[in-house]
Amino acid sequence: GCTSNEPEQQNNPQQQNLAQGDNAQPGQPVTIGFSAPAADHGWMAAMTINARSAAEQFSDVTLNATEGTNDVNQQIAQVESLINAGVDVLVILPFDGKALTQVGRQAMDAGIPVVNVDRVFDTPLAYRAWIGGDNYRMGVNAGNYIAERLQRENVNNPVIGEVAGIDSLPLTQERSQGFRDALQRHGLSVGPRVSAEFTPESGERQTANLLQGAQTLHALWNHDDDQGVGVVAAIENAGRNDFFMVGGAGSTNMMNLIKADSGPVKATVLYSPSMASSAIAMARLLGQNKGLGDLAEHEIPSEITTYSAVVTRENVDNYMDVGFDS
Amino acid sequence: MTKALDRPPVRSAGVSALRRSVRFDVRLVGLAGVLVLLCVIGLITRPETFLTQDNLSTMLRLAAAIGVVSVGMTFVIIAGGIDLSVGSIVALSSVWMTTLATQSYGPVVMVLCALLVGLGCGLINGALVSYGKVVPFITTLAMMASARGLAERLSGRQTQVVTETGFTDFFRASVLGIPVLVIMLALVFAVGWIVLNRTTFGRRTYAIGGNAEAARLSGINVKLHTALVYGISGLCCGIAAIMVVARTTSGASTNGLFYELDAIAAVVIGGTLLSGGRGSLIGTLIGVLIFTVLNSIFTQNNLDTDIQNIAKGAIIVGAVLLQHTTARRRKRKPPARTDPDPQPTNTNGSQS
Amino acid sequence: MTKALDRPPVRSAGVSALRRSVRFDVRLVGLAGVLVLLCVIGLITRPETFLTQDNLSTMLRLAAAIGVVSVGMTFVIIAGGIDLSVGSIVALSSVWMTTLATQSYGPVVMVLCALLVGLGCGLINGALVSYGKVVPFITTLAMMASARGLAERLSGRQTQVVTETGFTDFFRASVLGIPVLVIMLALVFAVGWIVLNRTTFGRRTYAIGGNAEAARLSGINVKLHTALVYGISGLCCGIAAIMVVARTTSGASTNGLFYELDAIAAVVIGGTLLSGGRGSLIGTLIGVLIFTVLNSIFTQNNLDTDIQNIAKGAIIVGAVLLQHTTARRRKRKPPARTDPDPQPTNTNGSQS
Amino acid sequence: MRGIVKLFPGVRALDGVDLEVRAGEVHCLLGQNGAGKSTLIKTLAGAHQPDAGEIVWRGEAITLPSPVAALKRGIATMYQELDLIPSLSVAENVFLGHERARFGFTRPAAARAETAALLERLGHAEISPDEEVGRLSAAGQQLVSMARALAHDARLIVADEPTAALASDEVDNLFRIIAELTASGVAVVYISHRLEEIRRIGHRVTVIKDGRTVAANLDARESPTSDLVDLMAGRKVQTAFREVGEATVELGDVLLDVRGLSRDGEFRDVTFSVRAGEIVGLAGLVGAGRSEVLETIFGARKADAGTVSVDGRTLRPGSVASAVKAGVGLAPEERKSQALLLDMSVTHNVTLASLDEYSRLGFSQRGRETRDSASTLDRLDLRPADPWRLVRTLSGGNQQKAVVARWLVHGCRVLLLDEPTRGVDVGARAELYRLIHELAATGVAIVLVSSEIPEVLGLADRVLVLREGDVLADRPANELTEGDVLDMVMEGSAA
Ligand SMILES: Nc1ncnc2c1ncn2[C@@H]1O[C@H](COP(=O)(O)OP(=O)(O)OP(=O)(O)O)[C@@H](O)[C@H]1O
Ligand SMILES: Nc1ncnc2c1ncn2[C@@H]1O[C@H](COP(=O)(O)OP(=O)(O)OP(=O)(O)O)[C@@H](O)[C@H]1O
Ligand SMILES: [Mg+2]
Ligand SMILES: [Mg+2]
Repeated sequence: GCTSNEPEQQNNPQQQNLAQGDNAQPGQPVTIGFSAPAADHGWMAAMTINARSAAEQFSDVTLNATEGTNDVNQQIAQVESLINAGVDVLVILPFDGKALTQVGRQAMDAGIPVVNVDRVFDTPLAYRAWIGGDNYRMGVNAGNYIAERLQRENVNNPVIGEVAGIDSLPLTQERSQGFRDALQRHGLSVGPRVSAEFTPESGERQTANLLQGAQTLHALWNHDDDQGVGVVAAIENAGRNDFFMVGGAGSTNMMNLIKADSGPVKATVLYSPSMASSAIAMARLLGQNKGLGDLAEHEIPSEITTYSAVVTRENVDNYMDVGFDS
Repeated sequence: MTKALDRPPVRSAGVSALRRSVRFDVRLVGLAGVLVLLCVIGLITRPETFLTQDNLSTMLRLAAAIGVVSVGMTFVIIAGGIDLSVGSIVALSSVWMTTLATQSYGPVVMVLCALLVGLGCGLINGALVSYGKVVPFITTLAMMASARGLAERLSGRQTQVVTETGFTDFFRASVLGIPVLVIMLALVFAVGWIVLNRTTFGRRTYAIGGNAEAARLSGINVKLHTALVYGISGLCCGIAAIMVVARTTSGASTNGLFYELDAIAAVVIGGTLLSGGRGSLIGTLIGVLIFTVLNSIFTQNNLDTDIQNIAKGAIIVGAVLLQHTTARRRKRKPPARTDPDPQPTNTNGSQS
Repeated sequence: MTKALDRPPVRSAGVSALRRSVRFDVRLVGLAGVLVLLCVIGLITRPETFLTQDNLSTMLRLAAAIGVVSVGMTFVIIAGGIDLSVGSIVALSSVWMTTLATQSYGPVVMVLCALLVGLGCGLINGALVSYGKVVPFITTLAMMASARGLAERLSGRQTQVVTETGFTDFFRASVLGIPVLVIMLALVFAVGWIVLNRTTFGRRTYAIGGNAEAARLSGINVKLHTALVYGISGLCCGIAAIMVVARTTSGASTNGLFYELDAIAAVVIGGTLLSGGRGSLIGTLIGVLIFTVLNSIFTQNNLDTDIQNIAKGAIIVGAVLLQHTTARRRKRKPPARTDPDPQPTNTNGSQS
Repeated sequence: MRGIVKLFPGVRALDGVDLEVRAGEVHCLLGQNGAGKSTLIKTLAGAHQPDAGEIVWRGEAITLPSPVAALKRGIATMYQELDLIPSLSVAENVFLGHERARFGFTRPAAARAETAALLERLGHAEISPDEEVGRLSAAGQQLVSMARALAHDARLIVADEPTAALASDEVDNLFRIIAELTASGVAVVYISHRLEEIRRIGHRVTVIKDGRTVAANLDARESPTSDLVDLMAGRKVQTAFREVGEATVELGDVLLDVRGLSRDGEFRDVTFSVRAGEIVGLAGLVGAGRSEVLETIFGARKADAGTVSVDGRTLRPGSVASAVKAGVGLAPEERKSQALLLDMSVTHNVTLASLDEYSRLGFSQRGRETRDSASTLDRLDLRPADPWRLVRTLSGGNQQKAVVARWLVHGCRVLLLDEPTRGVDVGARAELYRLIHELAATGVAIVLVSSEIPEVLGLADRVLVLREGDVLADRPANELTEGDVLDMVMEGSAA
């Protein structure tokens, strides 16, 4: 009797456009090793789920996915054991790109192509292809959107808050940096800032405290839509409606709120876990020595950066398909 | 007592009862002093916002879940055990009560579901500890992994939003300006205090933690009692899950992360010995509040996380040292404690 | 004294010596049995890869850091304490040894830096516990926060890559096919074993954990000794930091997350009592290996994280129950121990 | 030692005590429970720091800041509470703090050999130096403690109630060693509540009361017992057992019936019954299994064979709950590990077994509880007379009183008392005897274990003699003499 909320929808939100043309035909069998950090929050869970469902779509792909871990030491061991197990291609989302560089190189040296997802290795020698989001641009786009909206509303000396993710991760710092830089370009700066832990509970807790400290607030950027559930709840709990909020990553949940336009959430900046599906597709092609169909290139490109589009009420319908269940 | 009567009257009851309360007070007074100090710091650094009713109620609401968990933890620790699984049980309860299936039965069933899941997990812990004779650390560590895993499985690692507005409306409301969550916290504390200090159940809990063998030879059913104490802790986790769900309007397998550490820290800083047999719920309450206020001061003053961490460590140690000094100044420390005593576990050891 | 021979022996000598060694073996044999069982499961489910030299060396290298930390933890727990700060100290040491400034002095200074930072943090813990009389849980919890904060501050939350190839080359090498890290692990274990079992320092560590007051009355400097024990734990963290840096070729403030739980779990499952005074390093080693093998089996069999968690909990409890059954079958439990004993803390209680 | 003062929170434990010990003498320290004897010798051992007063050692005033300092000067102490490490071996305990070691590495073989030699000297070569101390009986542990004191080659050995856990033959043994020591010029400070022991080995006596010396350097052999007792108590005390010829209580029906009770390796085929109002004593040497019999009757250990029934109803073996429900109570032997909650108040300790009687609907009735326990404690003369004092801060004898008080307060029908008078002073002992008789008079069946044979003979109506787990005799007490019993337990030949 106990199932999760939307069982059908959760599994394969973005499988429609993975492989087209010739590439869709089954080729030689490929075993793909997959290693990622612990799926301890919605976005990271979506990455793993997407990778698995992408692999299931291909009859020629066997996915060898390891337990997610936030201990780099352990992740290294996992990748090593994947190498030992003799996989054809590796897809690695490192907990810490720099720390896993060595093992990435080790795989490459052993002749196993590595698809590096999101958090980037220290040297191109450690990966054959990289696909990831643009954390800095995410901050920039959020900053620009907020600044422009405030300008439109003619707010003077606005107070802009920030609910960051886990502070010790480089991605959080890049996002914050982009946000700061963008605001600065408009002559604005970041006011109250807290960091949560990508979980709804920490989002609620930290935002509740932030709102207490900031009696006036005009805009709030929340890095991550997982914790966003808590951030929105905290705003409701405090009964505040004096500011608007921008999310990050692009969960279905936030998109629905944007569409409804009844609460504080006015936009979210994409950082879609669809990149995991793409990574599997690329890994399969690498294993079969194919290129990307639509490109003139014979090979898979070495780097692909996804775009952090700003989703607003106007364009939300176009993006519902890449929304993930946080 | 030097030149008392030939046989001093047995009950200088008045005096000794006073003494007793004084001895207790001193510990707690030191601790309360630390809390007041922190509040003063908060007031100085953020005079406009810190002591507003709004902020107080926010802080208390944030303290509610961890406070309730700490009540259960106090029982377990006084009984000489430890419960590492509280955070995971909160997660599991919160997820279970927010599945579509559960929500479809309405708010009452949701609440019952959370309580039963919590109680059930607690009783499993208890049964393994007392009847299976697995040490508490290992038992609850295992439950910590399993309950979290089950929560992830149930939720598919998705955040489950509460659509049942009856539930959220009730628990997010206020009565006479006091949030329902804060009232619940107060109730749990009051009931906990009465059980611990005014009932035979509470006395037996202390006895088991103080000396399980003595308790057994006094005819106490130590196994059953121990199992029940873990059940209480689980039940508290169920209540905390309701609070978390009410606050975040969602259930998620990530709820309750690090609750075990926070709760144990609050209990220990509140003066309860990890070796069992001694402790007070009031201390635990003050401990919870200290951590909440600290957090609030940090965020309101916009401190970097790293500085927060460094300061947190220093403040915790400082608080405890301060407590010690207060206690020593009053010369109320029984001499058994003046010796090295690297850990309280050993004070049990011996003395003349 | 004429009838000396007639008198019933206070304790029968020959038998008891035998018994004692048997009793020790049984615990460890049970534990080793669990390890072997896990290996067999690994072999059955993954016959081609599990017992390859490659996989073994991967597992051992992975076990190295946590193994070394567990050695220090074993000392602390036997002495009746607890150290929650190990993970943070590993992080701090790893960051400090990989700052540009430190790296510019070359590999030897890097190694020394890690060791000194670890030792220093450990001694601060020790001083606070023994001279400051702050309970170990609180002291090391505070150090846990502070050291992690300091590591974040030092590194600016950036992962610091090791450019000093002399360092990485040395520690990533193998000698006779055995990775240097594994050799280090073996060395630390061997030294730890000798210190614990063959030196006065080790025996005094047991004594302090067994009954601190009695140890003090026997003329042992309990305070100094306790401080040193925490120093040892810190030093082990320094060594572990070197290993982590060698593995990851980088230092980061996120290193060593959850090491405290993993290490305590390994120590406790290895049969060391959290109440102190009893325990063995061999048990700890087996404990570490059990967790490593378990992880490896999970990974190689491609299990979902949530199922892994659920299974992990069940296996931990199962392992302990299995141990109990083995021990019980041999009927070696002394009568004093047949009681419920909801927590080992109390068995220590005292005597006559 | 002159004018020693030691303050504890709320108590002036020592209030100007003087003690003078000469080389080669056995100096006895007498005093009621809580008089400050243990505190005094702990000051002498460097374990406590005096708040005033001076210690003069061989003509020079010294301070003893730590136990090491005292040990270095040749003062070795056997504490009242056996301060051993249960998890370490005998040899390790004996040499703890002054290990046989080279460059910090232990030399277990040397320690083992020396320990074996010491134990042999103590007449107990059968104790293995490798045995874990926690697994020894209380008497065995006392011997280890003794070996430890000897290992120090001390000039002054302080022994705080070393015989409380020993039976008569062990006591002889100990006295032989003490005589050897004093002959070689070692001084011994000896504390005991058994006055007849002081007569046997003591040279001089110092009596302290309420932290003060009330009489110093009396002659141990000449001073009349009654004077000593009066000095200790500050009043007249009657130390008699029930007067012979005094009408014994009317015995009721059989209340406790033990049939063929056996436990592997501990005792075999124990059969006896106790009638309401009857007191049955169990006599035997240390290790005879008396404690085990009591614990098995109580269900704390599971019997391998045999039954226990109370009032005709058979108890479930190995179930304390079933015994308690049937109205059985056990005052266990080892007060610290089996009976006391050190960090709880005296009152709470006393009522621990009677929580249900002192509660309504699960809520404790604290007033009644306090009143009843206070009056029992008053009768036993527990000092200091503060019912809220933590048990940890009580003197050894007073802690023992709290253990016994627990079962006096608890209204049970069958009372099993294991060494109830261990370490209890003469005055309180008399009071305890009277209470036991009173209980019996109200129809309670009592089983009593004591290592003091006169006590068993004096108190009990009937005596069972155990030796190595076998019941040798079951006779009315007035048909036995101390000599008979001793012969039986030593020889095993029923006289
Ligand atoms: N650690 C302590 N804290 C507080 N009071 C103490 C402590 N130790 C002893 N006392 C008190 O000091 C007094 C003397 O105790 P002490 O143990 O010296 O008595 P004693 O003469 O050895 O008695 P006994 O014959 O029962 O062993 C008692 O009133 C006791 O309660
Ligand atoms: N924990 C234990 N482990 C192993 N053997 C034990 C243990 N406790 C007691 N024994 C043994 O059981 C036997 C009886 O023990 P015990 O000394 O308690 O008997 P007793 O007749 O009650 O003597 P006492 O006069 O000391 O009360 C002894 O041989 C003793 O060594
Ligand atoms: Mg004494
Ligand atoms: Mg006995």
